[in-house]
Amino acid sequence: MPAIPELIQAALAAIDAHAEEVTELDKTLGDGDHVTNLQRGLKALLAQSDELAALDDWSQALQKMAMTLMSQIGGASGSLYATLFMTLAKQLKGKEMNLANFAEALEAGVEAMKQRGRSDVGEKTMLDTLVPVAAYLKRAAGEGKDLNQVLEEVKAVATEGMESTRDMLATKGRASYLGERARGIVDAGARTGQLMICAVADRLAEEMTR
Amino acid sequence: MPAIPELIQAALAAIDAHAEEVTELDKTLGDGDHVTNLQRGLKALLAQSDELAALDDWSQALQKMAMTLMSQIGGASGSLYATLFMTLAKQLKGKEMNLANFAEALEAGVEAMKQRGRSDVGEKTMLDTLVPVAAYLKRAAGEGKDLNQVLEEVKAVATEGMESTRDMLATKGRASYLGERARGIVDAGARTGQLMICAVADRLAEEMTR
Amino acid sequence: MKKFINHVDTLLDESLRGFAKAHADLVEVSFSPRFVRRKEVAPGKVALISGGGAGHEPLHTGFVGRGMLDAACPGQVFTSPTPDQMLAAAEAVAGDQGVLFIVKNYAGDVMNFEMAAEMLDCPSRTVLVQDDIALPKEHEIGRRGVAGTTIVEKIVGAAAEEGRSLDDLKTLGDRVAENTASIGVALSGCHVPALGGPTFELPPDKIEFGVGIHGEHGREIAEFASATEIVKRMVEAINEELQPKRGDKVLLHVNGLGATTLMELYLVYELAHEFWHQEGVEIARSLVGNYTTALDMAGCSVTLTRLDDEMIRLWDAPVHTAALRWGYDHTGPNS
Amino acid sequence: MKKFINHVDTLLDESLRGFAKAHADLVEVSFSPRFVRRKEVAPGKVALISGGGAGHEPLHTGFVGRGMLDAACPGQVFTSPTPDQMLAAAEAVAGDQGVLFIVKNYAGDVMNFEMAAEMLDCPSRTVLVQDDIALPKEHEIGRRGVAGTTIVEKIVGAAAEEGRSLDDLKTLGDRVAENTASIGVALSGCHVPALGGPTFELPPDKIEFGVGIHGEHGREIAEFASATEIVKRMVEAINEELQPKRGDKVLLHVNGLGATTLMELYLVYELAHEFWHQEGVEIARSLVGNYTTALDMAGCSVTLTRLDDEMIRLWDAPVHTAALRWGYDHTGPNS
Ligand SMILES: Nc1ncnc2c1ncn2[C@@H]1O[C@H](COP(=O)(O)OP(=O)(O)O)[C@@H](O)[C@H]1O
Ligand SMILES: Nc1ncnc2c1ncn2[C@@H]1O[C@H](COP(=O)(O)OP(=O)(O)O)[C@@H](O)[C@H]1O
Ligand SMILES: [Mg+2]
Ligand SMILES: [Mg+2]
Ligand SMILES: [Mg+2]
Ligand SMILES: [Mg+2]
Repeated sequence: MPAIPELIQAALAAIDAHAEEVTELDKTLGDGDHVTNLQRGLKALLAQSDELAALDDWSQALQKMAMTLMSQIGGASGSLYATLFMTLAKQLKGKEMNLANFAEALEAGVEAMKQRGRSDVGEKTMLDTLVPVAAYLKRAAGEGKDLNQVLEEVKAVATEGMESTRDMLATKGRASYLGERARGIVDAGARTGQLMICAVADRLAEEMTR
Repeated sequence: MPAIPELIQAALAAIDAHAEEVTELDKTLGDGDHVTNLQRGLKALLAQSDELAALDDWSQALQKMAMTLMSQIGGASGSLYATLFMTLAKQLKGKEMNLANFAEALEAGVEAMKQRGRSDVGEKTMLDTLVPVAAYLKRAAGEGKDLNQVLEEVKAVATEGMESTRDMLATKGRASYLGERARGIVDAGARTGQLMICAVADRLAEEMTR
Repeated sequence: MKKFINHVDTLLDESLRGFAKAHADLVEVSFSPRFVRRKEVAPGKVALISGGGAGHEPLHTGFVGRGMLDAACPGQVFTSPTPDQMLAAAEAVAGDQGVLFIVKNYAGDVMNFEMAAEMLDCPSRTVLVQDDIALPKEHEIGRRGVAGTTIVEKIVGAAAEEGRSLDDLKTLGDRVAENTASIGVALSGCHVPALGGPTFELPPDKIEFGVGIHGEHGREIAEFASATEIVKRMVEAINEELQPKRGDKVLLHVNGLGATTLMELYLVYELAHEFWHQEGVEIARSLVGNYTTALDMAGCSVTLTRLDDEMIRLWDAPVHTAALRWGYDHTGPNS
Repeated sequence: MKKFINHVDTLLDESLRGFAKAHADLVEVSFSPRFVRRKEVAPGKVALISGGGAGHEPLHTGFVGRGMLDAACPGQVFTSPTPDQMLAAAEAVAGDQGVLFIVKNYAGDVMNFEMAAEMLDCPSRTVLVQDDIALPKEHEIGRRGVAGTTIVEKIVGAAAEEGRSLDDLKTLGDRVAENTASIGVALSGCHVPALGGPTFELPPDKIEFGVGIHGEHGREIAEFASATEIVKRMVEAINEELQPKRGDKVLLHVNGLGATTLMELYLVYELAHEFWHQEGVEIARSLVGNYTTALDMAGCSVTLTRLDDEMIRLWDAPVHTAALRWGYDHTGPNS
């Protein structure tokens, strides 16, 4: 398995590569800071690469990452991702990192995000990417799917979730201020969620073929 | 002789017709308000047409005009024109209005302006129009020139004076802040002085041919 | 986009450093995590802590000081602050009486303050400001908090200074917030440092009616019109919302969004004043100026607060902060 | 050009009407001719009267009140006021002690105030403010008066409040003025209502260095650069002019020209502060904000005043005006 810093690097590279596109989305539907927020968070994680790489306990690493994200991102996405990572850390405590455990933890994580955001799928947010992904992983783990296949399929699930936000009205976050004006545009948080999931999946798949 | 309001009307029409051009000059060399300042003053005079027309004493009329200009124009040009008209009024008090008396009054008037502005010809101001005009009228009156000829020639003198400011460095007024950057552009006050003189001369000449 | 700036990443800290020095008599600034605290906190009082994305200055940092906030937590430009900032601020200024958070209603602010409140080991309550009537009252996530925040912070700040209890202050804050309504209009977008440009551009003949304070689009794009017509729309919207009655006392706050001149703000004030005066409503107090800005946006907002006698007394109570001052004796400018 | 405005010709009066209502506790406004006077004039003091074109708000109208100006005469936007305004203002607020005029050095202002002084039937003196070092000291008509005016008006205002004589105040005013130097930088032109647009336009990579406050061009067009580089040029120019020595006490005033955010102004303050701190000069007092604006120009100026103990004492003395406040007790916001 690749070290955590490599996964972060992959996520950041994906955000960087689509920075303009996503900023345009958040400028149209929100306040335009989403990319900078995530970049600041991911860069802060990278700055802790050594410490993170040194921890071989996933739970500890995730908890550390949660704290960093919490204090570095800010905005709606900061509290949501911090909540996600905190929950992942808690759920994986003392557990082995495998698909089943991760899927279970992720399910709990997105539930915590829903609580934090008082929101659910269908409201044109990052949850529209994350919730189906969590559900898919749970299913895949249950079916004992091949990890390579999972890494391929999860990208399609994330992309479909992200795409689903395009025609939604927004009811949470800044986009909700726009009413009908929000239709036709993908949610920035849904897009970055998808971008990071795809990047991490690719990186993991790449590692597995080595 | 045409009534005072008609002369004011003629002067205002000339300013209005060249408003954009002059504003551009004062925007480049100053702060862009010269046309508005003069328009405000001339309109205030027009608003007093009835009272001014009722006064057949030139001195009283000029004094009334001076007060109006003083309180309505503001800026450098306001105090200078108010000073000019106040002096004209004082000089013409009890005197008949004719070329000789007017020329003498005007000479005193531009002297008062020099004092007020601590300035003289050659400094790229309205004085470069007014001083040569005053000198020419004095000469013309001394030579007993035909009034029609004077009204024609005075325009050329005013225009030449105005034109002379083009290549000057400015040492007074806002244009002086610009140093070499002021060269190549005519002074706004010199231009409006010339415009008003020409308009009034034309109006007077027109009247004489009736 | 030209700004006095070295780098987007250092802008906030460099600016805070200047703020700390310019107001060293009033505040102390912590940088990691970031918060501005008043220099001397009166003992035994509830700590009043607010915060939000930077870019709205003087809100909130300019309101830290005697009679108003105990601390403010600035986030990056237009980005909510993070929970660790609120925790550190609370640690610095809060005592047994607990903390009252004053939060503008934005998802990010609400969630980050909520996380802080959950982690805090002293009692806390939160007053949510949602005065922006651009959104309907039933809006799913509630309305946004805008310029009315200043009014809430001033009045609650004065009450906290009197030693009132946390629950008392929460009740008072809610009362002020509920009686406050605002509406904003943008004549131009604002230039966000991190974006290197404006969040939206407006054609010469259009305005954003019901604009927010983060460079978000407004409720609708409307025709540019005379000040009288624009202000009429604004005050009528507020009037319909608050429905002040003949004889009611109100506070009228005209707030500049950044690039609008005081001349214009006072003109807007005059028009709004005239409207309510005609309605028989008494403009008992007023505030005109740039208090809740959206960087360099051209535009303004009008805020009305229905006042009761207690609120008037607290509004009049002494305040001495960087941006709002009256009533304190012997308080040199920065001595 | 979009502004909150009904008509250029009514802008000033509508705005003044709003100002009068918003600050009815402090000032009274006369409209024909136009002047703003403080509500209660302390008896037996020299009357301090200033004025100038509008468009620089809060200067001068925002500085009318206890401890500062007795009256201010606003002209049309960027146009000097007329002598009848100064005469009427003097009649309203001046007593036996006479009038001290504080005048920014512009041909129009100088001449109009001079005419007023000539017509006045009480003693008067004039302090000419010419702090703008963009022009060489030997400039034919002297340098322009810019943001340093606030410092002069505050310090002389406090002295007038103490009942000092006309000659005393003139001497003091000259001393403050001579020890004050300013330099301004524009990042954009300003939009003059009567012109319907900007007086100059700047390419994205250029700034006006040494700009005035009327939308005039600056001393030179310079390259846009980092805040550190721009501020360095500004403070070095001032430093060379005033040559404060190690241990000298100074007042540092960073003034916004209109559309520049407080965030940036505090950042500029930080950089300027750091410069003089390195030089061993003591920044004893400071003022950061929009005090002498050029309508909605983006830009700022830096002003330094070399202080002596008397000047510090007078700077710290109570002041209560619309725009500058400290040190007075029991002065509600607009009660
Ligand atoms: N209540 C919420 N629940 C879930 N996701 C949300 C919520 N509010 C906002 N988001 C997500 O956060 C994204 C915006 O994040 P960001 O721009 O970083 O923060 P902010 O909205 O505070 O500026 C949105 O695109 C959306 O996906
Ligand atoms: N000291 C002076 N002496 C003579 N004329 C002057 C002086 N200063 C300015 N002027 C004239 O006044 C004109 C500007 O007038 P105006 O724009 O109305 O006033 P302001 O310069 O105050 O904005 C200049 O173009 C110049 O002709
Ligand atoms: Mg955002
Ligand atoms: Mg001019
Ligand atoms: Mg944000
Ligand atoms: Mg002018």
